[in-house]
Amino acid sequence: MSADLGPVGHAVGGRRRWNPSLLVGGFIVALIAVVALVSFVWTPYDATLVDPAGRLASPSWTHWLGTDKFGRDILSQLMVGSRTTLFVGLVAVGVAAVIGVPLGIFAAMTRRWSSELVMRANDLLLAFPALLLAIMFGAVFGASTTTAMVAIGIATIPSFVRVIRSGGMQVMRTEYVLAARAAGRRPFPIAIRHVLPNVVSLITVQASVSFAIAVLAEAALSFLGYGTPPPTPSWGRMLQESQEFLFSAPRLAVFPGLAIAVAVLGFNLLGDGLRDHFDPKLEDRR
Amino acid sequence: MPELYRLPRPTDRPPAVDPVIKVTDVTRDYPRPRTSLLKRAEVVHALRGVSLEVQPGERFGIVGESGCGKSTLLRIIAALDRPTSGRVVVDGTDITRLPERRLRFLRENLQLVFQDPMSSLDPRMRVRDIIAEPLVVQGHPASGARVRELLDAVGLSADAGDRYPHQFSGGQRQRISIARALAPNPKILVADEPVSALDVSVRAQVLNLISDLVDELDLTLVFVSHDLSVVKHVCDRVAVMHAGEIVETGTTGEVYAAPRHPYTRRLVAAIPTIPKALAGATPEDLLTPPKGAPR
Amino acid sequence: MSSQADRQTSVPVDAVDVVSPADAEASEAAPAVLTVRGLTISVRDLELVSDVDLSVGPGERVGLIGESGSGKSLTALGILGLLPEDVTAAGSVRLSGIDHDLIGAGERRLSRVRGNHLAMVFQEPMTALNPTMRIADQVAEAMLVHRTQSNRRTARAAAVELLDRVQLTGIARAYPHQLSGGQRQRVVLAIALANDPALLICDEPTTALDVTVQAMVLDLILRGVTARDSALLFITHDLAVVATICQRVLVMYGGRVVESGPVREVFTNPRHRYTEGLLAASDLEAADSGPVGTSEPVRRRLPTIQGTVPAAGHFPDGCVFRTRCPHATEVCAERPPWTGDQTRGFACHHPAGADDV
Amino acid sequence: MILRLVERTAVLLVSLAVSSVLVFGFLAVLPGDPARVALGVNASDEAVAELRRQFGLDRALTTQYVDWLTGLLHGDFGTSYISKAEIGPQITDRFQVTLWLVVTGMVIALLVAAPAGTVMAARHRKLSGLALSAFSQVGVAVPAFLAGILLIMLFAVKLGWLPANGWTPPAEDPGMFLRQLILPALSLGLVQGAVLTRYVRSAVLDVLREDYLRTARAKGLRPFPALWRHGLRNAAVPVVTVLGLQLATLLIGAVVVERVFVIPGLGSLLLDGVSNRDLLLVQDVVMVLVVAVLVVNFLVDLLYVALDPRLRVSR
Repeated sequence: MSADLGPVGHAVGGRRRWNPSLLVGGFIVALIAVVALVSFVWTPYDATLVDPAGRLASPSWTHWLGTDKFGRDILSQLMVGSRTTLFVGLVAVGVAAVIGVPLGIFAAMTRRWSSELVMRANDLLLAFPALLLAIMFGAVFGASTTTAMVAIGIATIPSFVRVIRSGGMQVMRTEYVLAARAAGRRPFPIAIRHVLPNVVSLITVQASVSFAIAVLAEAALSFLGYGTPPPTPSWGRMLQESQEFLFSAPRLAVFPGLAIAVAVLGFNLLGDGLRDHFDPKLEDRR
Repeated sequence: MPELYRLPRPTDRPPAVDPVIKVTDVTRDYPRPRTSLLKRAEVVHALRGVSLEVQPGERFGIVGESGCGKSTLLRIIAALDRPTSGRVVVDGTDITRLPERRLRFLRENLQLVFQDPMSSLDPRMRVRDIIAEPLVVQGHPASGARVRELLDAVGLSADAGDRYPHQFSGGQRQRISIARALAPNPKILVADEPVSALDVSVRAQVLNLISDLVDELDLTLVFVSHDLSVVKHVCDRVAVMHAGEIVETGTTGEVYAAPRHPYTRRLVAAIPTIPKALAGATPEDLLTPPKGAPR
Repeated sequence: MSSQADRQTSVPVDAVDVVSPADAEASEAAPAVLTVRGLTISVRDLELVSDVDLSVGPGERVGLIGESGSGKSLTALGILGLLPEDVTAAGSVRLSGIDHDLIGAGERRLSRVRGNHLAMVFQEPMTALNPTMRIADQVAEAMLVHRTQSNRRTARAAAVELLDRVQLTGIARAYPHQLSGGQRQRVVLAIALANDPALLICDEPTTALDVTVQAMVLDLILRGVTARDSALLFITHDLAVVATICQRVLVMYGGRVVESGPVREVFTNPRHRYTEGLLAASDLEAADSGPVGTSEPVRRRLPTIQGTVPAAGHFPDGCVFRTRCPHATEVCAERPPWTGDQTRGFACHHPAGADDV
Repeated sequence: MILRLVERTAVLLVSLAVSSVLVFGFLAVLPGDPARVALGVNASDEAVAELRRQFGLDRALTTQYVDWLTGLLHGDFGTSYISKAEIGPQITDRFQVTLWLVVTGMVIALLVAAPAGTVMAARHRKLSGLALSAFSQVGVAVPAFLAGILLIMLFAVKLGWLPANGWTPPAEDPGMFLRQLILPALSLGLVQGAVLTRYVRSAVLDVLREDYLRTARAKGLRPFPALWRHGLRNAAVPVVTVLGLQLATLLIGAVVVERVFVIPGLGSLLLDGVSNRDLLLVQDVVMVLVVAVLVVNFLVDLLYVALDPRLRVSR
């Protein structure tokens, strides 16, 4: 009992502290989402429209961010590219959460060998990073947005399992779970009614952080040519295409690079902010 | 077998009624993780042949220090853990080998109150859902009226049901715990250190509440604590546990005033009290059990 | 949990006669070892400890009693200058032999005082020791930091000696996780006593321990301070422990000292209504005075203090206890003045036992 | 202690066995016949059959697997179906290149992260800590290949101090080797350093909240000495875990940087193998990478024991 400080935390917990990470992160993520949505109905130009006359144009009033080597409008490509980024992230994190959360809860609630087996398999999966899996998938099925998403998703599972398992184990040690058992609750309802609601905050934080990692992985894959195939715009591939113009038109690299960095920063900040907001230590929650 | 200094004598009371809880020679071993390739995994003997009987309507205390096995015993009585050997009979039914689906009578008749008011209530549930949980699980109608009745019984206002646990103080949370335990109208209330985490000024309120409810509802109380003076206040009879064994049982007054087993003597001597202190007791005196007690 | 060593009964370690604390009189003539004046501790705009005055004479043993939220632990950390971040202290804390105020002193000066003139034992023994360092090294470090031992070898020998004094023999090379809670608390005590501090502060040192282990640790604390002529400030919520080990006591509630005086007087003739209520609520003995040996003791209800301890910042103005006090009247909205002097006094508009006086 | 070693070794061996089955099984479903791919679309069926026989592709999968594995255990990686060249020497060559990159990158990362993370944690309420923290957040958000491109733009294009790409083995021309190593190693190291900094920061923050640090302060140690003597070893435990995982991602993650700087590393070899449909080569490279990761994790596990006496079972 840190009895003397306890009630302080209690009282202060009432008025939420100013949380800049949450605010800035949330703003960036919302901005990207809005841009992606707007791109469905409006972009300055058709993002795939090739204009041989206007190749490698510098930023101007007609093309705010200039054009690439095929004369395509960079701003339009960035806008449409945000769809790819968000879509890949959503599916990858979704796959990881849908598989990882139940596995994590299962591993937290069962004892000995079944839990041990899950964790060992999980450790083994860690030996296959997203990039390696995506390249392997690409080799077998041909590189596409789908292989990239699935590969990133599978590679993200272990982090979910680990986080949810350790959170779930803390919940399983609480006396309210014991009380529920004493009232006759069976394991499955306990998982649904007690464990899951109490690890939701961990899931949100992990999802946000994983999203950032997925955006990075997608960009890297597109850069290598193992992600979204042309002509669909993608930030990673825009960077890759910019490489031959590093001397003559460095902005071709700067804009998509900035987009990637800002997106990753946004999701990371959101994750940090959420962590502070929820206070990750379950036992500290009052 | 431990040498019992005060055996539970069957002649102590008229054997007209069967005990509501009868624990016979229960042991519980936990394997330790292996620490060496050559040696076998060590086994921790949490309970080594514990026997006790609790009569209907009795207030029975179990006293012991950390690691003595009292929590393990309690979980076994509540069928939240299984003994390695021995039998536990609750209300005439041997629960030792029953599968969970046939324990319904136990889940309705025996309820628990825990030590830690922080961890005993699910922070994500409203108080009314917490209190109603045993009812819902057991398929009773969980009416708002019943929840209000229970809140009232433990001295909380009806609007407490809409709030979350973190909005309550430790003592109030312990009241909520008690309301939850009373929800299915149990016959037996098992309290595991229910006041150990509470402030002194609040402890008295909760002890009074438990005492009143046990009287009003005609409950059998099993009260586990490390604090013999609290047990003495609440209970009629007490079993003293040490290292997985019951070393002494008897009425609380007797055990407190004239402990027989050396461990109980040490335990009683070590309890600091204001009267003792004002009479000049030093910490050294707390370490020295009185001499001349019967062997 | 408790190990072999914990269970041994006490062997006299420091051959001194322990004076029964309740009988001993506070020595008032000598200048106080510790003088705290107007100590106020706050987090942002919230006052957690208000205007605390206290002094501890040489070799005197003073208890600080309070429930959760009373500010007793913060007071200790404030004296030591180890408050958590965000938490600030104002007022004055003077230690005899130190030429500056501890409040407002820089880390450099404070660290020369801490562990040397002023030492502390904390509540939670399980986490108070560095898990990756051997026991003897942790004890020896206390002496090396203040150069009371010139080199590692002599410091380690002295550490082994200190550990012997708290009845820990042959565990110098052990790591903390190999010890029980009681043993770890004795190591912490050995560290605190290493430089013969003028004042030892103990913050709930036995709350996490079993009763039989508590008795042993209390005994060792008492022997330790008596042998060194150190003063003791003992913080706890347990009235009986204070009565056993201390000569004088201060009762805190809501961040204020509400009553102080010699143990015997405060405990037999409490004046503040909070002290009175607390004593009544904790006296399990008086409540069941059924004749010994009968199987059905006369069970009396315990007297209680109504309501609960408010959260920090929610204590009332005026008398901090008035929302729970059965004797409170309108006048209690005014802050009650201190009645009495430094050694014996209280802050209550309607003191108990006023009629007798 | 010995028990733990035996246990860990057993886990490692089982993991290696399972992953070899996974890698082999996964790539065995590769559509398209490697032999036909090697000979081209116009090759006669007889020629293809001959080649299949020559490489043993006509045998049962289990036999192929056992052969492959026994080969690996003897250090024989087989012969490429496409180039007909021995795979073993190629992998050794390329692995060295990647190892140079990864190890240098990791050293840079540690040199950045350990002090930066500690300062950030110790001053997390002060402006300097917050500024460093914000800076590291930005660093985390920059992918390594972008860092590479930016570094090229600055040091090669603008300033012309260092070559923009290429690779020279150290034995051939140490000076050139170093000049060409700096930029790719920096782009790996700075980004990983930023990530690692976050972990160091949170590990040190956790330690700062520990009771034993308060005990150390109560002894009279000043804040930084207390952290140095009592905090860092305890903070190292979680950081070492991350270090292991990072090495794993870095081994394969280096491929992007290799692409940017046109460096013939293991990743490029893998990509070439995939685009040439050189099944055996891909299989071998993937296996080497997985083995490397598993071995690193095994070593990390043993390192814990050295750091944390609680894991050493004594008595």
